Amino acid sequence: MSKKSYILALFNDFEAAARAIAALRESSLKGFKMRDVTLKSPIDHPECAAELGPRPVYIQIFSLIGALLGSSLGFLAISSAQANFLRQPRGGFPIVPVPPNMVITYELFILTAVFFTIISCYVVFTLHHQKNVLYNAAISVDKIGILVKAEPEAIAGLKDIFNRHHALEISEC
Amino acid sequence: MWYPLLVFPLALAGMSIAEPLQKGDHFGTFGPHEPFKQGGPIGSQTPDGFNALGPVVEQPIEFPHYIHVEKMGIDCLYCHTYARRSAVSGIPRLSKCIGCHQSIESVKDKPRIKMLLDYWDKKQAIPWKKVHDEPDFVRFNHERHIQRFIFQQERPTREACGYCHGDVGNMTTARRVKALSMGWCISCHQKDHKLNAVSDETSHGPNDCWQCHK
Amino acid sequence: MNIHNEEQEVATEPRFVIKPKDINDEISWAQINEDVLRSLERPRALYWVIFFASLGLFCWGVYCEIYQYNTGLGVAALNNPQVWGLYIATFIFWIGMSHSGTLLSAILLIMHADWRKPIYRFAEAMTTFSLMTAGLFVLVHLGRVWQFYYVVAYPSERWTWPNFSSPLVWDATAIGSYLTTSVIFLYFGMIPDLAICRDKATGVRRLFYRVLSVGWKGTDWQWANFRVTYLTLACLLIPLAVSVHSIVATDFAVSQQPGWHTTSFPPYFVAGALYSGCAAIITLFIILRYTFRFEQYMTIPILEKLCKLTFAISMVWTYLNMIEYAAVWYGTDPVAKQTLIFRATGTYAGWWWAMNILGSVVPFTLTFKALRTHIPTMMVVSLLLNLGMWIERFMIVTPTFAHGYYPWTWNDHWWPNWVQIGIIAGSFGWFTMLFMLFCKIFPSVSMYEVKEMVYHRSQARKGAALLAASAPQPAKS
Amino acid sequence: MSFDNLSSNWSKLRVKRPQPDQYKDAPYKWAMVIDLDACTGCNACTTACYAENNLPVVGKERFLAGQAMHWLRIERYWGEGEELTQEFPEQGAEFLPMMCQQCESAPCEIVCPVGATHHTPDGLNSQVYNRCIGSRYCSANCPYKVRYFNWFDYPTNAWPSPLEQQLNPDVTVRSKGVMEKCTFCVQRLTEAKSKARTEGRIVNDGEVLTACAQACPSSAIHFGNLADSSSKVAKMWNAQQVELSAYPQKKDEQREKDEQLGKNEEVVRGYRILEDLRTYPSVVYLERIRSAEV
Amino acid sequence: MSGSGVNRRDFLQIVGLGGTAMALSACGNTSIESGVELVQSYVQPENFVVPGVGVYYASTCLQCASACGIMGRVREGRILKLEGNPNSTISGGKICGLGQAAVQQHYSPDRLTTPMIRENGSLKPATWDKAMALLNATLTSADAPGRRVWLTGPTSGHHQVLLRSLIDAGGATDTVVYDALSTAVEASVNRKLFGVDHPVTVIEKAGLVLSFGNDFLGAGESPVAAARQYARFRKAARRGILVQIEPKMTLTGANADRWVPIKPGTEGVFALGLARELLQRKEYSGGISPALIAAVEPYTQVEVSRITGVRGDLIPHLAGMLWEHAPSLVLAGRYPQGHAHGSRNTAAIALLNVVLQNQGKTLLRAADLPFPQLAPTAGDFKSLAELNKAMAAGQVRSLLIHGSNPVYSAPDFLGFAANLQKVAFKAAWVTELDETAAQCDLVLPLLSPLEDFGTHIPLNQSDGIELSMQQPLMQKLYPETRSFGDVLLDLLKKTKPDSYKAFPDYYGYLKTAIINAKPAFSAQAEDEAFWEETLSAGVLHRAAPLLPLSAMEITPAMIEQPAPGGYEAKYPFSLIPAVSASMRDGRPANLAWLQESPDTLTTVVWDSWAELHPSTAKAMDVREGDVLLIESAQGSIRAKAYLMPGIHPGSVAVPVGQGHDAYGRYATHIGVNPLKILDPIFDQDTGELALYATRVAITKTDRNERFTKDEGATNLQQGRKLVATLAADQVDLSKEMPFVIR
Repeated sequence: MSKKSYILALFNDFEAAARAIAALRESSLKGFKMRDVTLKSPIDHPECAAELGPRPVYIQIFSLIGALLGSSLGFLAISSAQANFLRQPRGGFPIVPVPPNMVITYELFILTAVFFTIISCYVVFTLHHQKNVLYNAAISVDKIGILVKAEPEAIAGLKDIFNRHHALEISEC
Repeated sequence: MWYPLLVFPLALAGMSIAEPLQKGDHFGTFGPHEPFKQGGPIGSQTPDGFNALGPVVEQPIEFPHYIHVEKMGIDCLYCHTYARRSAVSGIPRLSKCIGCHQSIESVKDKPRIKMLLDYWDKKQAIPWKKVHDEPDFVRFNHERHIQRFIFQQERPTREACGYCHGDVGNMTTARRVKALSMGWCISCHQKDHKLNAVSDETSHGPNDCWQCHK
Repeated sequence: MNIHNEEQEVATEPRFVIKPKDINDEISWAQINEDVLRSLERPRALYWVIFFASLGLFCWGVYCEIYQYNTGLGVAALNNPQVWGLYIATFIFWIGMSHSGTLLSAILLIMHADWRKPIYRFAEAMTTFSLMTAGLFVLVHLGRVWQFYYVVAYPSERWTWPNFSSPLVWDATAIGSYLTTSVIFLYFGMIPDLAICRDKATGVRRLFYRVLSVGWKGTDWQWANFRVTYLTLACLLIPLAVSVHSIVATDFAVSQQPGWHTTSFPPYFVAGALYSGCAAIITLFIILRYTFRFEQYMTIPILEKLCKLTFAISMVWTYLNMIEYAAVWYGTDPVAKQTLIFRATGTYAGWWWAMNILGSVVPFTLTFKALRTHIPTMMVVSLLLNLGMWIERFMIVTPTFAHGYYPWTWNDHWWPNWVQIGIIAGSFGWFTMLFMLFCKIFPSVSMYEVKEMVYHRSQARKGAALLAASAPQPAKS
Repeated sequence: MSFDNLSSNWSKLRVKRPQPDQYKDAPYKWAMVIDLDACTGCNACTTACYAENNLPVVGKERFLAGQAMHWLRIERYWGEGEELTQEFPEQGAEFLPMMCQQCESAPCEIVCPVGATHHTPDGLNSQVYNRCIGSRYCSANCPYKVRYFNWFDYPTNAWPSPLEQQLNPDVTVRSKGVMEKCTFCVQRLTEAKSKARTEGRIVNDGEVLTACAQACPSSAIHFGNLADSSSKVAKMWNAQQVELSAYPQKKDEQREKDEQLGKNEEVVRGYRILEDLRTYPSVVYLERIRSAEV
Repeated sequence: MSGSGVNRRDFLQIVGLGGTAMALSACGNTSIESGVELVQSYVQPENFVVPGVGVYYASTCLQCASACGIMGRVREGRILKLEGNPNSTISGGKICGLGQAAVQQHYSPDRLTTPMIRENGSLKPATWDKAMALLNATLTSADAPGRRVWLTGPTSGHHQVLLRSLIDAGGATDTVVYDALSTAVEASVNRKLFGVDHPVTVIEKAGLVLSFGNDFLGAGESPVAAARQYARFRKAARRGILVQIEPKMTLTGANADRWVPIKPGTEGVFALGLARELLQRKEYSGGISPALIAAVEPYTQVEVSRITGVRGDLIPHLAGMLWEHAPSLVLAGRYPQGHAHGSRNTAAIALLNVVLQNQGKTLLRAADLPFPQLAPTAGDFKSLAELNKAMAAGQVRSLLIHGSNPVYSAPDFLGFAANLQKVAFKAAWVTELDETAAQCDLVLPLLSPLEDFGTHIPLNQSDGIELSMQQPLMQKLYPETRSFGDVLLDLLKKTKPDSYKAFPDYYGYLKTAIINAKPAFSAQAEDEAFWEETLSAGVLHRAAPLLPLSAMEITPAMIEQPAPGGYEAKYPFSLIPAVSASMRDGRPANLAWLQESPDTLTTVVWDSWAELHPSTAKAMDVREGDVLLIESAQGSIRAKAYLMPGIHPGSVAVPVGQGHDAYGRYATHIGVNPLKILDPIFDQDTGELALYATRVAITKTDRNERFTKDEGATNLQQGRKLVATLAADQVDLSKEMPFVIR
């Protein structure tokens, strides 16, 4: 498979971007898949992103795992620390008081959940991170960008579509 | 303030680390009843995993334990006689050294013996320095340990004393070769020890803080 | 595809119903970036003056602490039975402050109350810093602070563990988790803004921001995950925040002392925390609005909403306060009753009444629109409310020690001395210092969220217009 | 492995203290009886405590600041109720020697974050100085306020030479920042216990006394082993019908009933202070007696 | 150094300071100092000496005159703690706070370590040789004019013997025994009424003790012995009843079943009123002369209650109880003695014992000592006053002071300090520099009581004949300090070489003396063995039954009471210098433990105070802590007001013992000394100083200071059951576990 090239078009508002995306979907242009179209926006805009197709998110599964781990193992660890004969003798015997352990477990359950969440999210970010591809600082200000990964021969066609939808600026590499 | 993290993973780690220690044989790599070889000559490390070899302590007289113990085969308790009667083992009183040495003509002119007799003439106690020093909030009772391990379990004296003091019999002036740290004490207190030589009944050392802390 | 359908859909989308004009939706996104980033530029002289003032205050606190550390806690006029003094009181105060950020950010986020958007960032910062300050007090009040790690549960050579049944250990765990989580929450919410800074900044700062904004490009993937993660964190943070202050409350409620041994303490503390937190936000809101000229974003309507919220919470607090008194007064424990009477009539009576008035009466000023919208008044009121909350903590700790179970050790004339006060002043210096640094390094207003807000507002306006246009005309008769 | 321990002894680990006859099989349970009728308030016990336990003399300023370190204090009250309305205290003063009550369920124990204070097998409420981090939570939660904190570094300034030579080597000298309290002279107990152990017996009654009990000229303080039913203290506890792990005491309920019925039965004098907090103290006080004839 | 001493003294060496270093470095993070600390090691200890195990040595407590036997716990050669000596019939294994604190006197940081000689105005360290030379110079020059006086505190035992023989040998002209708080009045009254100075009072045998201000539990002559008796008295099958009548509540009063405040000085009147009531019954009036009966006639209930301010109906009530609870015991204490009519006051009280026929039952006579020369000599004030006169007249050439501090304790009107300057040569033997020593030309450092040998005879021989041994509990701390006995012996060797050269040192002398005393205790053991036994036992004891006591003829003159009142209005209050168990006459004021142990009734520490009755305070608008100016005709003192319900409204009490200007770091500049402003009022019959007769005026200054006291914000139990009180008829003590109280 030959080397893909990228094209990034900037639009003024979400309406324009949306139209452009629609046009891309309907166009019979060969050499790129809808999956390779990425929307870059300064704010979150689910409606517009939905045009590109499903964007599944798995973060919460990890949160759940973290929560379960924290609550179960936390309690066990603490209790066994207390139960172990030399750790916390009270009147010569160790004691495992349940309510205090529940309290600490509760904290651990949230903490681990948080850690798992944030770590998983970081992992996702790195997975989706495209190195040294087209980016425009204007995106972080007020412009909406559409990035397409396509066969080099499709570029011309794409550029044409974007221009038709009043793209402010088009850059490629 | 990040330590809540530690609780859970480290607790697990702790269990796994601690458990072997617990089972670990603190009579050294040899069985309890084999001749006790721990400590070894000065400079060697402790084989019990605590790696806590004490500093070399300059004593007023460089007392040669190996002569008295290895060569002469004198029992520890012959000189350190207070150990069986008191919390502190103390140091043999000067008159004890003299008791033998004034009658041993052969070594009278050895420099160390000269120093010894010197102190005796001056009726002055020898300022021995402490080698096995515990923190000052710790109460260690020699008497109990001697009673249990030498008189009840009938272990050889050198072995019993050696648990904590290493094989002083192979040293000149004594040197600390065991950690003598709390974990180290506990690791032994946790184990079941026979009540006496014959019975199979066992009991472990006290686990009450106030037994050792004062 | 036709625009019309989409707009119909947009117009009926529930998030786009018309909101009171709490922000100017004409303002352009570029303008927002510009305004906010201006706050990161080279500070004015006044900034340095205040900064070094607070730094000096902090150093004085450090000096007092060193003196106390070397000589022993006795120099802080602590004694038996007054073993805690102001340290613990102020500790609770700072913990309380920390609850505001979470409240505004997490709870309002879940409730889609998007007026939070211009103000939650500095609130979260406040959370983090006041938690760090509270942490200091735990250390300051320890007799052998160099041994504090004994509280940490780690498998030590000594085979010892902390006492898990002690509320202090719960505290340690809870506050630790809370600090960690709130730092994460603050940072994570900032990532898109950090990307903006990265794009604007140059040189070292650019590198700094690049590292922090983990390759944020604003792609739809990122946004999707970001949205979910942020929501999850918020959901986790709320119960945590509540648990933290309830646990701080158990420090007292679990103990047996008269005036502490009450089941209503945890909710009471949480309410008090949110209360003082909101008050503190109002204060900082006003300060930032002026220093960084954020009038555009920190608008009067938002301040009003804030005030209403504060008033609501103040009433909750008042209610719980009354509950506590009632529980003691009509309860069966004569000793607790004695202590309550001592609070109201004894040596500290003045403070007790001050607390009740500041906490329960002063907030009524928030009910008058005229006052609510009058910024100087609000400044004063918010400060008064915080003072009241501090006195509340003082009144929880001190009188119980002064009139405990054992009459022989009653000690009516206890008063802190310069060491304690110095350290407390230092803590305020420390907090101010951190906060000022934050404002200069990170955008104290969330740009992307304000953009969203503006966008939604304008969309709503358009949608409303369309709806009006497409509404069927009444038939002529 | 600890987890096995947890699973195998779960029920044992969940016992609630104090149990009714917790010390039935235990060799020791140290306890005290203080006869307020015999106590003359002469301060011999307090001084003995200073001498035995290396208590620092804090001096005038610190005493004024409420930082005194007396583990054992003698309180003086001027009676209650109608006596207070009299012009003169006609029945004399009321003295109360107050020291750590060694509670069976001690408020201080559960709250110590590092477990520096815990319950020993012989029912003492221990304080391990070098584990203490000085959070002072125990003192805050002690209803009797008998825990004393080292507000200053006394080892360096409380014993100008050669006074330090008097210090008891069996007792740690507490440095700044640690909590301390009456230990029932645990150093003496430990010594006696070791001795007895070596001789294969338990400590005899009267073989070991706390410093205060030993000094008390009018024998108001009695100390001994409650677990040994033949000991003086055990007998006194029985005679006073005080049950270690009971609240309310049966006899008190009886006494209340009698009072309601207006009966003036003969009563026993034993009571424990602030018993209604269910701290189950190990110290029984015997009520003061005053002749009704004069 | 005699032979058998060696081992022990060798043992008593301080071996290594491991212990101390240990104690001090304790409880830091960890203090493992291998090779730093020394280990304890001995040269040649006795067999029973085991390092780390405390050894107990018997000795005698010298903190007060009661000569309690004590045991010292010694470890590593250091004395750690004092306990009572079970062999002693006085202490019976118990000990008081004052006794405990003896250790602190021994280790006091302000001990005098070398002889001091005054050179051009100030005391300079010197050698013993120079010091002894000086002494000999004065003692041997018998021909020169002027008295050469020994001024000592109450003494007994062999010190006294040596001192006497020194005087016989012309080493000095006479001795003066001074006691600031003497009970000489009581002694003289007893002599007159019963023929003995110190009849033995058996509290435990009495059914009811009626005490007129006798603080036997607190600052009495033998508090520990008394407290032990008191315990038995309370625990008797029929619980003894204690009634205390006094102007200011003492520790004993605080323990009374009934405490009765009375106008200072009128105790005698009340006693006579009671006597009158009793004499109504023929069982009592039997042996009493009609003259006496006539003499008590005027003291009717009304009259008595008018004079004393005590409710009249108390008298018949008390009389009835005395009848029911016979045998009773009536005690006269310091308060009745301390007035111009002190003797008669006391006699009137003693009369009650006669009326109640207590002698032979609760009032007895101790067996005679086999060795009268050792018998204790009680001090008094009169002899000091005379000495003072002589000094003022310049008749005293040299003054040798031991165990007495008149410059502190003598009232200002004597001008003792000034007169002291008129004495050519003044020497003092002290362990710690005090006010008197500071004015002397020669100050000699003594061994502390815990380093010295000695013998002591208790004043109160309630249970057989007892001689209490004092022996060193540890090696002496300072090489330059010496035993008083050794000094006396050296002086004697100079004056009477032939009869004393046999003894190497005081130790040797004592040993011989004790061994000679063997027959008196009918001991069979070998000399050495006997000596060692005596040392280890700590006491020599011989059972000897108490002898009956016969009352002499009592004349009305003995008990005649003065007309009440007649005070000038300028000084409305009577001053009560309160003697406390721990501070006594101020000698223990340098002991930190005692300074910090709260005065039990006020819980005040490290200070003096002025006790006022709340009603008085209310009238004067005085609150606690207001600084009062207390003025007598002789001078004034300032003290904080303490509102004390247990005091007669007409009087103000200030504790004795504080207010030192030169007595070590713990005693100086604390509080005030009420003795200084006493009026020159003396008991008419004995010439003793009247301690409680001084009248003062009180003015409130505008200063108010907080009290340094243990008591909290409240005095009350606030509804908690802290101290509960039962009526005696509600309990049956016999049902309680019966145990023997030693």
